[in-house]
Amino acid sequence: MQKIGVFVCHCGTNIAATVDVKKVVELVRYEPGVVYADDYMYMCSEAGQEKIIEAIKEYNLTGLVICSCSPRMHEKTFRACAAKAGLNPYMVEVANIREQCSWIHKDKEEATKKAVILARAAIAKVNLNTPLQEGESPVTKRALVIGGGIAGIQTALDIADAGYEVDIVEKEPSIGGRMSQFDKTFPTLDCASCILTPKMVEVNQHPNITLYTYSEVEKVSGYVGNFDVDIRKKARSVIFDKCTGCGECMTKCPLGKIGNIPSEFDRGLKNRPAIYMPFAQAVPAVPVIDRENCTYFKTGKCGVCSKLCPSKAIDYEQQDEIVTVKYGAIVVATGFDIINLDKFGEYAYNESPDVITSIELERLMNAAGPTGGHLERMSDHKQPKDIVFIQCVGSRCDSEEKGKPYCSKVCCMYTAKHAMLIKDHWPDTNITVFYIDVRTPGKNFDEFYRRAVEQYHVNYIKGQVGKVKPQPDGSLLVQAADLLDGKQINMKADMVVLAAAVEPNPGVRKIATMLTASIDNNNFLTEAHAKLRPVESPTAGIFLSGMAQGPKDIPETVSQAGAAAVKVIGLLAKDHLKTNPCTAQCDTLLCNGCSTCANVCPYGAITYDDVQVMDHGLRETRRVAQVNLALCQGCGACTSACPSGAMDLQGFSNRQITTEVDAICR
Amino acid sequence: MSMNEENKEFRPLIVAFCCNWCSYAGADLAGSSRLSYPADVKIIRVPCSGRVNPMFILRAFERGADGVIICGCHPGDCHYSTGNYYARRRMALLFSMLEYIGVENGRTRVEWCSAAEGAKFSKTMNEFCEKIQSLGENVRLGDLRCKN
Amino acid sequence: MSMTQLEKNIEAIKEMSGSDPYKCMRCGKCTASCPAYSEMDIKPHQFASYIIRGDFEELIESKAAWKCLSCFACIERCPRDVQPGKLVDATRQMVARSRGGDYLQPEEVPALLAEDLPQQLLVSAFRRYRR
Amino acid sequence: MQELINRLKELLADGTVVRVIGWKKGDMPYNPEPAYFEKAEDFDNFVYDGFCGANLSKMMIEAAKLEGKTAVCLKPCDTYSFNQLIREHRVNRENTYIIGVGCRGKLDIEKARKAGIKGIKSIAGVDIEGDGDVTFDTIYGEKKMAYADLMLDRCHVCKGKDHVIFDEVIGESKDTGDKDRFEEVIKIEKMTPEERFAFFKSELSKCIRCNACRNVCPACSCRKCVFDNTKFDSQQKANVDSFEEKMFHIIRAFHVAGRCTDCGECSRVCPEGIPLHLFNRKFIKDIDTFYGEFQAGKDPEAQSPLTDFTFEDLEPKDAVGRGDK
Amino acid sequence: MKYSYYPGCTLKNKAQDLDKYARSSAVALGFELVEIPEWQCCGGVYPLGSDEIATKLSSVRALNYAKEQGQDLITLCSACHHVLKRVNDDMKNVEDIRTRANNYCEFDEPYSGETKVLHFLEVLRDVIGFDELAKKVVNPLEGRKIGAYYGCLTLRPGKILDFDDPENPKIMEDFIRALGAEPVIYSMRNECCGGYTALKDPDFTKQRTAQIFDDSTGFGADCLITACPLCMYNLNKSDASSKVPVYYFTELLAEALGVKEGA
Repeated sequence: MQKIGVFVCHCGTNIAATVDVKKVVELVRYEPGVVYADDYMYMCSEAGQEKIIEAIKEYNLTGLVICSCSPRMHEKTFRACAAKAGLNPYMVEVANIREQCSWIHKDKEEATKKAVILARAAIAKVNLNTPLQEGESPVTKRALVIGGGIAGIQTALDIADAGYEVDIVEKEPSIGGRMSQFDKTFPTLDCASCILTPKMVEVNQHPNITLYTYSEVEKVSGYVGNFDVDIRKKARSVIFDKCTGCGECMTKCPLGKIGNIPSEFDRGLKNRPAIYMPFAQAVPAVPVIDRENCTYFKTGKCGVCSKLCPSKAIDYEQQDEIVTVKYGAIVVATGFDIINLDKFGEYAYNESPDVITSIELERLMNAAGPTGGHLERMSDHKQPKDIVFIQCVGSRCDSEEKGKPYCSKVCCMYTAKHAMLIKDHWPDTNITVFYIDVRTPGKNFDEFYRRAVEQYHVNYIKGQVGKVKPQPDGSLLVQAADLLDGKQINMKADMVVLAAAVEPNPGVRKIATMLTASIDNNNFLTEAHAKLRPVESPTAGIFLSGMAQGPKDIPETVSQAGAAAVKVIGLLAKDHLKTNPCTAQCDTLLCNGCSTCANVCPYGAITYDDVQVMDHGLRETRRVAQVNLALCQGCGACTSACPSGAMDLQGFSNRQITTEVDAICR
Repeated sequence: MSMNEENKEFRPLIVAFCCNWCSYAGADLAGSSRLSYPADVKIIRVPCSGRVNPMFILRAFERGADGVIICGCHPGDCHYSTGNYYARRRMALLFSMLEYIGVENGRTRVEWCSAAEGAKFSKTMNEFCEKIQSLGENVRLGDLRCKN
Repeated sequence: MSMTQLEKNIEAIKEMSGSDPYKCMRCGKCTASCPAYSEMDIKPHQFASYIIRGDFEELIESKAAWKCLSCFACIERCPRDVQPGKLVDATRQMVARSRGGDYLQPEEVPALLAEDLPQQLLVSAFRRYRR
Repeated sequence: MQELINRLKELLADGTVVRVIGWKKGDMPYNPEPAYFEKAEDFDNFVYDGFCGANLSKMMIEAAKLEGKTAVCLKPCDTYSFNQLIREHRVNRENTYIIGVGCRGKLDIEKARKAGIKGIKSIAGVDIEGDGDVTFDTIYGEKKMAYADLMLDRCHVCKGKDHVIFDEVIGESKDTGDKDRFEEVIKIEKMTPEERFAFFKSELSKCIRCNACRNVCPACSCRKCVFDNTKFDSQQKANVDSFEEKMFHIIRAFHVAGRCTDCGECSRVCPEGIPLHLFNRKFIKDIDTFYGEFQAGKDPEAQSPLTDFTFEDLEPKDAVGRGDK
Repeated sequence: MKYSYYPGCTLKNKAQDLDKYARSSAVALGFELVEIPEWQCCGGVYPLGSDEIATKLSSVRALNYAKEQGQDLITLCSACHHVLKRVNDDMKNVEDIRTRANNYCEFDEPYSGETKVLHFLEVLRDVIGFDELAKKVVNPLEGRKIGAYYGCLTLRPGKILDFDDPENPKIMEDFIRALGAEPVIYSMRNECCGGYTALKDPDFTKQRTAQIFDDSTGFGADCLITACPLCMYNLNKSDASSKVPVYYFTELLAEALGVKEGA
């Protein structure tokens, strides 16, 4: 049986004017468990708290009920007060007789009656309270960033600059990501590699950053502060420490000339050798051998690169290696790609080499690209005179079969950028943009778009393109609508550029599963709170950076990367994490192992294990729910989903809430 | 207290489950804005509307409550991301079932109320009390086995 | 949710056509795709907005419904699954059901017949033009 | 039936399974009961006919824990229950050998009694293979009834002739559905609240809390029922008793909502004849209407509607008063 | 292999070529077309309102007949193919239509889309296989440059007909290759010929067909093939300067298989 002290606060006249405080004290004094009841002018004041502490000591109180203002106001105060007197802070309940009673009722008798009922409910609850301990878990002071694009790079740099160690895992042979493929960036038109390459070098040289390129996350276990991650370092077939990056192997690889290996980096507009770096400024500047295409790996013959390498860095025998590293926090920055365009046969992307995607256009305009920055048609290498841009290809579609339901956000701006860059270089080009809506929210964005129209005379037409028809003379006939002028347009073009929808990197689903980070219908990672916790995953210790969370441009990505870094730093700065003691708890004897609770847990805090249980003298191995207390945030979704009542929530247990109901309805 | 009041006019007993993050705070705001509603409403604080087990609601009715209202964060605003979505389904099914067995519509209600909506909280409670007042005492839900 | 009379009418069209005009985002891909564009007085993308506005009279009186080839290009390409061709079909139905205003009268037929005309043409023209 | 027996014996003989769960003859021709069969001679008592309505899937929870594989005879509709148990990790599939047995509808002896057939000595025409009328040899002479007229109500809303999970199928099945599954529910929905209340009052007041419904229900498979643990007690058991007494069927129906496959066993076993399936079916109908069609147990991978949501779900206030519009 | 065969009204009349060459080719390829007894016209057009039942019943009866025979149902005419597949999809997936249609028809057992509907070309591709077909060719059509003209009804709506990629089909091109000729790919091949508007707006269909001929011959086609009697009619009526001969695909098939004469 608890020994409960009830303390009724006057709050000056805030409570006492409407609630007969003395009467409340009298009426609750004989409630079960109550051994002491008193009132005071200001319970939260120094003197009021002193009164509580004294009573705890004098009456050996095991529980407190404070009838006062909202617990949202002073619950912390009274818990600290209890702790001061050696009482577990979770043995305190607050009956809200100010905000929810004295302030809203006028009739004193009525308000007093209600105050008593609220006090009774709190007393009944405290009778069932148990002391709860805040748990502690240590924090490994190292972060993992998955993905080495601009989002991952920026996050890693910010964390590393704050003095913490960071590892970047990148599945490609070089970091740099999508941004390294771009030519210029909007809205300032600075050269993408001029601003990205220095950051890539900085990452490589930073004492706090370790790079795992050509590597993938294989397995993740643990929880916030204590993740164990297996990283697969794929065999490069080049010894990292010996390679000087001279590039001799790449120039001499026979497949570079005669092979037909499309360069991933150049989007298949150019071929690459079997031993390659994706691009000249790759970081690290160490090539890899593409074993699927390499003649040596296919036939056992060749070996040119090994023979020619001045530093004997080629190692055909190299094996994949798995390293296990501990981390306190993980940032997902897996980025995006554009969708496959097979479903948009009407735009003839697969039929005509002169219908290209925007990323291909980036490569075609890039001085380091397959054409050396000279814009030309892939069919006849002639410079296009009439170029048509089609917006929203696969964005804003209703059905999954067609495309994506969301707006890809970046296309309107980069199309304006492309149009202006082309007009800058080749002013006699005619450019037409078919759009549904031009969306330019962002600093200096609409001005940028208007410049394309007003200064560069880019022809913007509201209306979608129905079909692109390759013509016998090698041109493309674009059949489109002009909705504002009410016309169907049939115009000839030399080149058509498709603004294909972006989508999260397809690998993210697997990674999210490993991390138990939730993901939405479009494979974007979900944030813990759309407004208030936009860079955190609902799973504690997992943070989000860049396109993996949703469509965004480079400035937004960089600011989100910084925000994610701050959250990581805030976590790593702590030696220990206090865990919320109001967590779910599973009664293993009652658990059916049905997984219903795990299905509704937003934090992935519930796992299922086979454990030995003793049930009425019978030893049995059962599949039962286990709550990871470091992850559980105490929402109680599992408790309402549990059919057997095995899952319960400390601090808000089924019995506690039931007893409150009973006390109120008594 | 109850002895000498038995002949007085019917005053309903209403239990309100409020989630800690939005609606309980909304109720506090109603209080600090002095937006009154009848004392018939008694609030039970829960972490999330998703914590409200249908057992609690049935229990309240069985114990003599005349109305039960569940308040949570607006869909999309749940502090725990998704709790209110599960609550929404659970309550829709429960309410429909109660209607099915012949309980008067309106004894149960779900309202999404944010921490900023003190006025809405107060208005909701006033409406709900009025509704329950008009329905009168809860007889049917006291005993779903209907033996008495 | 209660509905206005207009919404109820639109609901009926939705039912009849299996197509939801509210989904239209006015991209014009249907109009861009339409081979009979030049023949139509109300353009394919306008069918959704006419219906949403409740301009049924104008739709019924338009020639457009009879000029649509039912080639399904708009249905195939519509990114919002509005499938304007189905709204066109619904319009033809409205005409036929509301006033028997068939576009083709049987007595016209003999004059239109060519010797090698396939049955398929006659049958489908009858279906399209008449109730 | 002989084919089934032969095959079961064969499975036992070749060691594929070490026991079989099927039905054995009861004391009357119309009440066979679930039983274990471990040896060839046990099969002398084996029966599988129109009266073998019992859903054996729940027995597999315990049986699959035993050493060696167990073969279980499941009718098409029973396989839904089994699938649902798999979804909830309640049975060990590896340790189960599912014989999908043919079914042309199961019979309800009460239907015969209501038709005035009494003093039954023996019954013919209930074999699983036949397709004629059922003939009763009674002390008052021979009586005949059409097979369909004798069928359990649940078979008139049959889920179909296909087994959704099995290792092998023996015998033909028939889709015996000829009624709308929700006909009864809709009928009740159309009553006034007063009529509905009166209806349930008259039905539920018959309950003697024998727990037969709970015991037979494959979804009610908790190790310990919430009514038997103290998780929701406030003070003492006495209080809970009254709560339990009063709310039992609603709470039970809610606990199995989204998991109930509508196998109809609850109503079949109720000694008081309470149409308990009307609660479950109401939930199923609501789930179908509110959240899209869902059949528990059809796909063990499918998310249950109560552990799922969409952003646009119906608001609770729109879930009621639907009949008023 | 036996198939239920739904010829449709036009093949019995103006498009007898389409039919007879298909029959003789089928024999040469070792499968049999069993014509459904007492079939009725499919209507040529899928019903305009999704709530119409009566106009779907002739298709439902044909589909159910094939089901009773345990055979797949073959069509040749693009309109029949279109209508039968769409009605079949309704019977499979639209409960309301299924129930109402079954109520009308009173079959022994309700029909719910069990029959598989195949276009003759699909049989060549998916059952025989174009590589096998190529082996059976005795008169390869070497040196011919053939444009496939698909039109609308064989391809769209792509999801329901599930015939080929509606925007970039290749079944007829593969067919042409199998016969030893060279396919000509041009973008008007899946654009409408004007269809039934030929009845009241013949000038319009002439515009359309002229574009089709211009485009296909621009890419070098010396003839076109089609599976649709209506396309055939419209193309034949064309007075385009670029006009080239148009054949039913079955005619070229029979020719390549060496069975054209006996047909």
